[in-house]
Amino acid sequence: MKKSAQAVIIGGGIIGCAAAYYLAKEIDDVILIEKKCIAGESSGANYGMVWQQTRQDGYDLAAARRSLEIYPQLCREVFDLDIEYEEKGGMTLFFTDLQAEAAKGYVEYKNSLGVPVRLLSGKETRSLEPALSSRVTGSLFCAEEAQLNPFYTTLAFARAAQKEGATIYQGVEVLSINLDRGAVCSISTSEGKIFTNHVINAAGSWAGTVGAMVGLKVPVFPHRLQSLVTEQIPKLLTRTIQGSRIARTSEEAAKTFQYAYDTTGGNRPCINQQPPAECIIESSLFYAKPTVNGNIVLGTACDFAGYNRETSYEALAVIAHMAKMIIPRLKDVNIIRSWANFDPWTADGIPIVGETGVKGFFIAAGHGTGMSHAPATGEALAGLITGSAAAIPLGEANINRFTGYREEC
Amino acid sequence: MAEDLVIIGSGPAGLAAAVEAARAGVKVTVVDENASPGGQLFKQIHKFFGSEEHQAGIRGIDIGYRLLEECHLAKVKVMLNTAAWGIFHSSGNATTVAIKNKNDSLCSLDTKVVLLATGARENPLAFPGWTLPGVMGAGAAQTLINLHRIRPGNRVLMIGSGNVGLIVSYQLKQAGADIAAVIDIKPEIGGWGVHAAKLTRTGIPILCSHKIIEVRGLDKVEEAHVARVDREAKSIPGSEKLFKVDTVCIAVGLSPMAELAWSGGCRFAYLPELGGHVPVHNRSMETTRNNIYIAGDISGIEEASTAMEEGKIAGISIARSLGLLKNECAEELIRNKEKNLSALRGGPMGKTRKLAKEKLIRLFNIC
Amino acid sequence: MKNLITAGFLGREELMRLPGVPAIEALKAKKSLAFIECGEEIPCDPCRSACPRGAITVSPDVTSLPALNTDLCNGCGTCLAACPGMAIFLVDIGYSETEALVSIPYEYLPLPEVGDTGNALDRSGKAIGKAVIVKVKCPESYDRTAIITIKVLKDISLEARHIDI
Amino acid sequence: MLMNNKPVTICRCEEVGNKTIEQAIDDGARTVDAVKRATRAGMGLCQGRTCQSLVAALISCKTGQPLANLVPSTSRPPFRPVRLESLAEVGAKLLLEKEADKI
Repeated sequence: MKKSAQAVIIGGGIIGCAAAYYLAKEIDDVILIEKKCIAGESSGANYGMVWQQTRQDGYDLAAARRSLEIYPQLCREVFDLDIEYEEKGGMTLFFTDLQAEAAKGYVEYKNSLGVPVRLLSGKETRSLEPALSSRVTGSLFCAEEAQLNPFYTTLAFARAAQKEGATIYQGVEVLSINLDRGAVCSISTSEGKIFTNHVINAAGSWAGTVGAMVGLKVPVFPHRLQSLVTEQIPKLLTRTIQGSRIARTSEEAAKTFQYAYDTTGGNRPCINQQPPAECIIESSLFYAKPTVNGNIVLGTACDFAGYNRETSYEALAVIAHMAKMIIPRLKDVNIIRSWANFDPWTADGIPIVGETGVKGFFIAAGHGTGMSHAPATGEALAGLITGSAAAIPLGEANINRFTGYREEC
Repeated sequence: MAEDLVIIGSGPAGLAAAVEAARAGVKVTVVDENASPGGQLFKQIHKFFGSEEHQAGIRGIDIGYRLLEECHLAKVKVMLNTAAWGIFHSSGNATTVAIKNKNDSLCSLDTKVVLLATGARENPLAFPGWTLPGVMGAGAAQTLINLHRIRPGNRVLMIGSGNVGLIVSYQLKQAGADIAAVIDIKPEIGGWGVHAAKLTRTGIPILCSHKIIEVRGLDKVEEAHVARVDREAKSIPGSEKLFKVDTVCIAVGLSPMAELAWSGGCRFAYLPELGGHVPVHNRSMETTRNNIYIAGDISGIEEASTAMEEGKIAGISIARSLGLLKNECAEELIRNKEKNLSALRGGPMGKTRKLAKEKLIRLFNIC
Repeated sequence: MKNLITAGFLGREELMRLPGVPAIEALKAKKSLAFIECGEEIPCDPCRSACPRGAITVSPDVTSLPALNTDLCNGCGTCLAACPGMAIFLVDIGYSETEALVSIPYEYLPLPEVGDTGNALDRSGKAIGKAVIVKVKCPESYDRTAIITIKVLKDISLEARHIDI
Repeated sequence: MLMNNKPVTICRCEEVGNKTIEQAIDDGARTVDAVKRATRAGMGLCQGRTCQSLVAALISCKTGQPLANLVPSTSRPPFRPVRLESLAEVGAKLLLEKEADKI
């Protein structure tokens, strides 16, 4: 193992690999350390959506839009692997007129931010996706959205980083990050010590553990998402779809899009803000992703269960129930596997990206939307470290927005 | 309403456990995905080895009938055509066993204790042509002839000279097939001499230090190419032999069928003598996960006779854990079964397995 | 047991070392004797309890090789059907001036009939001479293992262990 | 476990050959799970029940890792394919029970 590096990235998910690529383009001796394998956690087990319609105004939306610009270019010029990037547009379904009504205001608001999302009727929705049931009363559709293969994309970034000279160690665990007068000076790993002045915490749902190594509280929590996958079937869906929560009352319908509005209302989230103890069934949000190979990935039931990776009987059954209601033709299809992954969760739904109070310690974590953000985040982080101009402002993604993050842990 | 004990698999281990537990008063449900109970026992048309207490000299199929009779008398509930497709930790100490029946409708059983007696699966062997129709596991061929009464082919090459390879070759011959040869890449026969001798005296060659090179055929097996190997298992040029066969059986060992134990969070140890990754367990056959027990091939590849003894130990231990058997009483019963196991694992041939099993139990105590 | 574990059958020397195989002298003295061709220490002892005269011992362990007491053995053949390994034969070396009888456990269907002829095969499966079926026994107590008796020339009676009809 | 240099199918469900898997190992895959993610070997209907030991043997052969370290990829239900509609019926029932709880 190398003894020193200009920068060490912790975490071989999409954010870490993208950061490694952009950093390695600018500086020599970039090392990426991954405890398991590339895309071994959430980056290998998500829906691969590069969407803007659901992103919050500010850094969140800016990063998604920048990524939508960069991906096609990466595919053309950089990646040596087909990441199955397809700009087919993204679709959020609703199931009641009340939801459609609530969505009108949402569309106006998003259009004002430059997001070309539009409202489709049930009929228009089914003309794009004929497999959807008549329960679908309409949808939000944004043509400028894409889907990709999350595993291949992460791998493509990793390979691109290696081509630019980065070194990747898989199966290596970081044991401690060592400071000298308040600044990062080295890290100790299961394979030896590396001297470096820059460490980037890209450990996703484990960002808190890595943050604690320098005495910081990094409020990223594992949000367990459960999914099912079907056997391979002839083409049924064209694009990845998302279903809004099924609302039965106007009150519920109004809440349906609440998650996508700015939820913090200008208040600074607090470091001690723990994730809500959600019930799986009430927070399930429907996703269906047609993969290039013909399997359909179905999800998702969400809850906070620590790092428990097991899937639950109840969750799998409820996902299947949603799937059957929304895509009736799936009923005779076989389910061959389930899994759970840990989506990194923050209290305001925005990732944490940027410098910290510890000199040389950077964070790029908490992305529940890593695929939508990775290129922009990697690029911005590299800019921050090398001092070049930023393509998007990072300000509001900084950990400083969490009060008390520097308290002793 | 929660069950006391759900046993997954109605082979020799599962049924033996069911009988012991039910006799002690445990409410037992056995689920099995097959249409008939007994697991591999009903394919074992040969007489079993061992001693009188191990039912030696009796054909496996008849031991199967005896076990079923005992289950019936002990009022064990056996659900057939029922596949357990998952075990989930439910609230409290209970475990949910998710099952599906033949019509593919699903339900679940909540239970205090689960016994995994899922047995083993055959190891694959990849060579050019192994995906051609006519290449199959020896166990699959045995199922065809002894359960379904269908001979898979007329002329067979057997790969692997362990007891499975030898016994299935013999049974294929009984079913009227010609056995072109039994080959093994190792320099020595893997199975027992008596099984080998039954074949050789009828003119079936057992070729040690030979390996399969390729199987060819247009749309099914037509010929198998075999070569002699040197000490590094590399084929020796010029030693190739061609067998005109329509069936190639693979008998290169078994592995514990342990997905349910993996998903249940049990700790494993790697012991090649027992077939690879095996759930660690104690002498009561309990895994590192509370209330998940194992018995039979899932706890290490052995014989049906040892599987039954292990099953009995598991059944007794479970009855004790549920408070239905006094400790002293259970201990005495278990010691008796352990004595039987020890006899079955005796001699130079059984020693490897005996040591591996002891290691597994030691590892449990470290976990 | 090199030959047994590499070629799948007992070599002549391996055979003669076994405690269940009678010496030639004993064979000549008795009309008919069991040949227990069991050469590996496996956990198995049904032959012991099958013998009504207590001629077979498996001790001290169930894995010990079976030993034959030639004084007690009267060549009844009960042990042949009881042996799960089908490894016991019966040899009657004094059947006639030139011929001997060999009894073999046999589980192939259809069973041969008295008078059928074929090649006698040795332990390696090689044809070594003519054989005639003189007896076929399959009582219920044998549990579907038939005992067939073949007549062969005396000089191959220690080798002939199968008949190819 | 591989017999000669001819290409051989390893994962029958997804039709993944040894060359593809060897390439993935050369590219850094060190676990059965990593090979699965990189090549789809083990992602088919049988969920690797047949090919995983072959993949483990290939990794061991190429990297010298002991087989003891090469555990199967994560085991997740369903261990037998289940029809979506059957599972959906369970879901509908559970949701109804939930509703009943609220009242």
